[in-house]
Amino acid sequence: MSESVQANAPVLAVDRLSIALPKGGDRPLAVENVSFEIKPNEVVCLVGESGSGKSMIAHAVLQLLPRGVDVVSGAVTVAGQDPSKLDGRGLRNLRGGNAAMIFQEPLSSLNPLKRVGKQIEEMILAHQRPTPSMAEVRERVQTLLTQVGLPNPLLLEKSYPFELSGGQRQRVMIAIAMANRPALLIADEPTTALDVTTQRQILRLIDDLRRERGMGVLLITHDFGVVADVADRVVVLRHGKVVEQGTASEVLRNPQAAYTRELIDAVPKARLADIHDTIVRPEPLLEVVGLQKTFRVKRGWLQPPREVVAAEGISLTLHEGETLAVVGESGSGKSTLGRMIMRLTEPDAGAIRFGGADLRLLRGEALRQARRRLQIVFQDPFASLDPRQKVGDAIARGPMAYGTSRAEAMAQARKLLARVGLSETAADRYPHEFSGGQRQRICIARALALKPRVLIADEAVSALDISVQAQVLALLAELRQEMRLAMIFITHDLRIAAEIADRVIVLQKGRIVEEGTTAEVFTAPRQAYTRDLLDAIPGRDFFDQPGFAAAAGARQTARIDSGIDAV
Amino acid sequence: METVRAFLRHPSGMIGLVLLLIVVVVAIIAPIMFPVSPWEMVGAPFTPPGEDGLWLGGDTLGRDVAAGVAYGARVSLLIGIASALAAMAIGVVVGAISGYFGGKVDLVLMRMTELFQTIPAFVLAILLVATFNPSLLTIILTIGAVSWPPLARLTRAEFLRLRHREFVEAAQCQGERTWRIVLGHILPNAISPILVVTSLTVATAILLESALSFMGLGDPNLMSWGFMIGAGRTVIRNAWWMSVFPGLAILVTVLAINLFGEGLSDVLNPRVSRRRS
Amino acid sequence: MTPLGSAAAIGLQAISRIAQLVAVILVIATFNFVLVRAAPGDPAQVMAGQSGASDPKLLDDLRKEYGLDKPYFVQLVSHLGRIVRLDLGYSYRQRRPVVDLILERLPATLLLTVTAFCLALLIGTALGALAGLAAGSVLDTVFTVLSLVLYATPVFWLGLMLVLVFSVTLGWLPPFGYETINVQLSPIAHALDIMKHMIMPVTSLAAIYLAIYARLMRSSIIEVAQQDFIKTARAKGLSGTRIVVGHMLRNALVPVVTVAGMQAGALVGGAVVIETVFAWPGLGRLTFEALLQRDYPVLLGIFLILSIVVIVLNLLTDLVYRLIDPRMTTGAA
Amino acid sequence: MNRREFTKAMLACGAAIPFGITRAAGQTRGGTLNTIIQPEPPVLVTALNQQQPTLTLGGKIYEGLLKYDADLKPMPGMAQSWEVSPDGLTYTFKLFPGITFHDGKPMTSEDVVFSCMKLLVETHPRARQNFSRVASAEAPDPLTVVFELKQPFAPFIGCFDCTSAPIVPKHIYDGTDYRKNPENDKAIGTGPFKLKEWVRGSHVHLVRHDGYYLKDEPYLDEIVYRVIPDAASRALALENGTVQLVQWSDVEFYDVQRFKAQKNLEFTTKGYEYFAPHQWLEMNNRIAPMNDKRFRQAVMHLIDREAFSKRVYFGNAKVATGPISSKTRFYDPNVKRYEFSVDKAKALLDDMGLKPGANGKRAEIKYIVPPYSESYQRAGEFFRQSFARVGIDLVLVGTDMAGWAEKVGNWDYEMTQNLLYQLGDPALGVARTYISSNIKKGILFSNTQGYSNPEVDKLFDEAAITLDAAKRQELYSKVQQILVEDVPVAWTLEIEYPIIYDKAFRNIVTTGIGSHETFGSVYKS
Repeated sequence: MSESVQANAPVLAVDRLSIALPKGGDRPLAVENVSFEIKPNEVVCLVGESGSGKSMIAHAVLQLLPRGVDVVSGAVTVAGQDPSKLDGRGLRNLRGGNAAMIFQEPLSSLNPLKRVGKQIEEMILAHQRPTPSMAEVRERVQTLLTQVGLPNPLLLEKSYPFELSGGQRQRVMIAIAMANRPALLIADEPTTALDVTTQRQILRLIDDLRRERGMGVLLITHDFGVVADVADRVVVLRHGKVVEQGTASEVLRNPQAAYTRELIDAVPKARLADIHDTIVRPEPLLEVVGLQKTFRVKRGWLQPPREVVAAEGISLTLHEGETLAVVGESGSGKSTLGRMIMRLTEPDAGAIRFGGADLRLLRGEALRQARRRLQIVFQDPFASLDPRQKVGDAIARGPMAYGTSRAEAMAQARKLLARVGLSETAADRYPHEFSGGQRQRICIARALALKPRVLIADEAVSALDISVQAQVLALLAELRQEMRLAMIFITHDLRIAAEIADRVIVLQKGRIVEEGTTAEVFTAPRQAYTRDLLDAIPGRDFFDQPGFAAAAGARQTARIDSGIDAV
Repeated sequence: METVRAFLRHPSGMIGLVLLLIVVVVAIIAPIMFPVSPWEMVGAPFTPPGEDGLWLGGDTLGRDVAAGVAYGARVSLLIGIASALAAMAIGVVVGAISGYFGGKVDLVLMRMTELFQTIPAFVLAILLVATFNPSLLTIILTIGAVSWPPLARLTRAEFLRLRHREFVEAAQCQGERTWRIVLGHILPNAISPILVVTSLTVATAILLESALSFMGLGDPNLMSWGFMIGAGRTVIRNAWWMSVFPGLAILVTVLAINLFGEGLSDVLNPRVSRRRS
Repeated sequence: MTPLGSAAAIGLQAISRIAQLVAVILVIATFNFVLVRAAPGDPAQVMAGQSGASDPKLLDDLRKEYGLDKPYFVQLVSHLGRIVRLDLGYSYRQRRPVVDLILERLPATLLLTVTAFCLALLIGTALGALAGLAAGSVLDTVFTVLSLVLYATPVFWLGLMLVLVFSVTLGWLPPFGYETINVQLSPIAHALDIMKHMIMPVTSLAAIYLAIYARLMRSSIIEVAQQDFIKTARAKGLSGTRIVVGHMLRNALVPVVTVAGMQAGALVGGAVVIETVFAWPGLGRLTFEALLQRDYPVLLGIFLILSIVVIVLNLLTDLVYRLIDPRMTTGAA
Repeated sequence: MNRREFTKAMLACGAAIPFGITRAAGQTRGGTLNTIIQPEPPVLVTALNQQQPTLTLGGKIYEGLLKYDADLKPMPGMAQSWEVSPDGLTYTFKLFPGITFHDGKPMTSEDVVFSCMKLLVETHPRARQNFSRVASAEAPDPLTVVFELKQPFAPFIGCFDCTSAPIVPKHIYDGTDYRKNPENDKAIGTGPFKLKEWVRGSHVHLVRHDGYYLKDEPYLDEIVYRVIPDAASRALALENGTVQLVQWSDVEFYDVQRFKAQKNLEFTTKGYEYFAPHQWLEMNNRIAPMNDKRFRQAVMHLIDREAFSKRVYFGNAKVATGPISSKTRFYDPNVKRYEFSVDKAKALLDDMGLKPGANGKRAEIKYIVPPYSESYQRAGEFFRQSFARVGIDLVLVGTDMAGWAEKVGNWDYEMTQNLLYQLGDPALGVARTYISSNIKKGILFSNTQGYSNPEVDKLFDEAAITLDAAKRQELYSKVQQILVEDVPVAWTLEIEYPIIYDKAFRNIVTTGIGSHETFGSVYKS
């Protein structure tokens, strides 16, 4: 147990570690010659974009690599032991004993059919020798649940994972990890699936536990914000290689590697300075009045349906060339709002005035015509394109549906593809041949094909890696400028909102809690809830320091070029 | 092309394909292999296999079992495929409607589907065939009528899955018309699992047909495998070959189709192949 | 949610499901009635045909006796009325109340089907689990091939082959029947005697479902093995057996149970053929005999009963399913 | 032979020692006979249902006044003697004393009168035909029954066996709804055996009726009838001794040879003389081409009936020459013979103008396959091949018993196969198929093919009321010649059902109704 480890010996030492991918992978080595150390009571962040091999390392530490992926050279030492040299029993003692691990998806990481209490007990029983009495075990479970800040532990240990919120589940995972006072905690993207506020709490919790137990923490993340908040030291990975490592402040303040710099820059920042002037016309382009929507989830016979309020009296206006950000946590009804405006979801009440008509009253052909100038870009670029349809067709289909000749539509499609930074030849290829970022560009091109006046971007960049995200954001900014597009930008990421929006609407449980210009909302939030959200922005304290925002404008062009190169 | 190449690399799938081809070929060249009708009494009753030219033996009336097996392939395949298609026709229409429109329509149609699934399929089949008297048509329709529910459910599930996929909604927002969306986007993306299940339905249809004619509810003018086993059952102690060989024929055919179908589903979409089985 | 709460929920659902059940039964009753009445063949005529010669008087008596002269609608109403009173009518062919006929055959069928069902489920899942855990091994391949073959074997043919081998050739097992008639046996000996008669019918009936469940369990196990929470379990340092027993099996069982429920109908169907092959004195054979006699009341009764049996089996598996998977008891997931 | 002699003859019969029964000493009491009942009968009361299985089983429970030997001469049943008045109008029966029903109540002439004149005419179509000829029936004393006929009917003496006129207890049935009488389940008769238990779908268990009126009889303690629907299983049961007796179609014809060879088994085709099952290919005379005599004659030519007997019935049948079975009295072999000849058939068809079409087909005819047993299916297949030789497509139509009964009964068919019992006398079993007066829509086993010939009608009617045997022979010979020329139906075979039993059992077949008999005298050596 952790007592056995001498004061300052590293709890984890990774030495020239290389991990091979199975034949036919996109590269021979997932991880190449990586070395770093974690001292007790130290948080080390492994940062990198998807495919950088960061979680491979984490899995390698506990010998949890998937079949076919193997360590080819180098060594790992956990609390003085080399896991690869341990026999089954030894390895089992190490796992969950000296080194515990938590994962990205708390729901799928917990056994759905076991009460959480049992799942914690199991962890204790598997390791404590001599085996403690059930009474002791139960008491221990209670303390753990309290320590991870879960309310009403007695009831909670009896409940099943699906009955808990995402945050609670992750807390349970942590409780399990903490059960045997590990010397090392490995957290693989522990907050990526969570809302900002929850994310903040979970990070705090991990940090507190670290402090009071002096354990070492290996935190895998893609978010420099997180790094800025919790990391003592940082290891930046790209394509399985360490591009840079050092203390958090060094790396963040003057990154040595260009890649590191790019990543840091890519973190969206409020450009409160230069809000471009909007010519506010008397009559708005789009006007939403008192939208109402309640979802009723049927729960079998005789049981009252569960009601979820997705929109309650939501009103908003949008003027030409203006960008309105709709922010809120999951379940706040922000996406529903976008879908209702598109008439993909039927509102219970309210009006959607656009192009001189109330969309809500339109049906069939009339709706089809009215909706033409109103387009949407969805979150998941993989689900947004018909896998069986050529990219060109996908874009041309819209205009053709409104009578444009095929030839003309295709020509237009090629132009658009070029415009969004893809080659015209892309038109003749199928979606699966493109990366996520490229697909999202295609989706944008498709939306623009109908020359919309309002574009709704529903979490349009959330699924993308941070650098790609930045490129797409920049693209949208430009298009808005040159097409005088009005945009409704739906996002959970306030930093993005801050970067792109003129005005911001904050949603909570289907209600507008705060509305105002980006500047107002970000600098002088009126509502407590808004304040919490802002505080929760990872790395805010760091990134919003003067001197960072300034450079923002200059960076953009550069980024777009690199964006196009990347394609 | 891609999928074809993938399939060629699928071992069990290929075994299935080869076996299936053999059966098909036999079915096609049956009249060349055996010019005389399988009903013709060419030898002495109960001729054991190999004797006077009947290498699979003769039956109670001295008819050539080998010829029967060969011609039986035609009947089994015909009925199997036809009724599977019938089932698909019903299933896809029902499933598509209730999957795309949902709501009350969905409720009603699915209740109906459940009803059809509740009544033991084979017992229902017996009832239907006996009710409308066994003939090629009634048998095909009957088997179709008891086999469609799974297809309806699958189609419905696929439609529900695709109905709110972003690319479908995108198409909607782009002003494409409903029928175009259904035929152009949803169906093409739903069709492969449907085809897979249909191909597997062929197998179950063949089994169902054989069971029916075994129970004496086959078309008396068709030399089908089930009928042969049924005729051989009572004389199993005098002439084991009468029931053994047609049975093997069924086994091989069904096995072939299953292997083929699963190979297909593995290649086309692993998702469904996991759901089924 | 507290255990009490979930129990209540289960209770509530049970009630609602029973309500559905009644509705379904009435629909099926109507459905069966219409279908069977659509059949060609005048029951009175059959009766007469049976008794070796016939004349109009006899036919009329029969039609009156069984209300066949009244319009279908009237017959249907009285039919449904009787169903509600759990009176399934009177068989003029067998000259006995249908309920009696069915009830005296039902046990044999249940004995056959339930035994086959349980065996198939137990052995099937067990083999499937083994195969799944040893995926890719020789054992696995053998199981897979075996299940594929069984899956493609016609039930009745399998039965015949068993008879051919174990009765005709080896003479080990009785080729037909339910028990050795007219021998005085001690209760134990009698039970053994029945078991001996059951071996072949049960085997042939269970085989295909055994195959199905085995394959399902196999793929299910393989799927569960890839789940995150199994990774968690390993990260917890649990031993292999503990992971399998404590985390994999239960999760893997969920899909198997659902399918098992859906298979109930097919199983009952299979019983019809098997009972004919093995002269098993159950409902299956009664169905076929009644059908050839166009014994309407019996047919209607049997189809109703079989449907009820199936629905009940579905209901049971459904409840089992809910017990296994807490997510089902609250409309979650 | 003049009246007096005739009467003597009749009386002689009454006195005659029952034929065939070995009365030699040494019959041992006790023992169980296991046999087969297939299909399972709906009831055991032969008065209510006359299917073969019901008769086989009920024969042990219900008795008639008479029995008939292999030549169908009457012998004592419950009547120890009988007398027919010279004018053939008065029939007087003397019953054995001390006959009791299974419920202990005595059986008297009252029960006989009730059974024949009240119950049977309600429930037993054949009996209704016979007893409708009775003007009055009296029971002057408990042991005497007297029937007065409206007009002479020679075959009347042949109407009293346990299948044609089973005696049921008046005290149970009088004034009740016979068919629904709850006592039907108990099956109370006077026979040597009574019902112990009936496990439906499994077996029927009969045990000795201790109060039986004949000394020492029955010898057996019990008889167990097992329900075995599967033919192969039945054969196996006989082979391995699980059952010691099979009758009718219990074992399929292809198995018979095998059992003939088996040493411990006795094989006979005796015991069916009363029924003489007569089988034919029935053609609906109303529709073309079957309405043309030449077509029907062609059919007689194109079926190779020898081969038919060999392949389908494995030799357990004899080629039929005409409407009357060679086993029935008044059979006349001197009729036109139709040998197997495809050419003759073709010639006849060409002659009637039914020439092959472009595809070589002359006609397409629907043939309804009777669903009773597998051999009917085989037969259909055999016929189809036969017709194919002359370019006629026989399309087999499968159906269930209901469908078959309805279609044939309502004349809604083209061709099918049929089999009728001859019931010991042409007047009882043959005439019904050919006389115009019996063309009754909706009724099975009547003149369903719709053949009508006034001369035939006249001859049959006259023969029925004629008492003198020689005279009757003349009339029937004439009828046979006419019918064989007209071919109303294409007679195929006289089926010879086997009775196979364990040699240990004796007296299994003692009369012309064979396995339907009471079995009182059966014993195990």
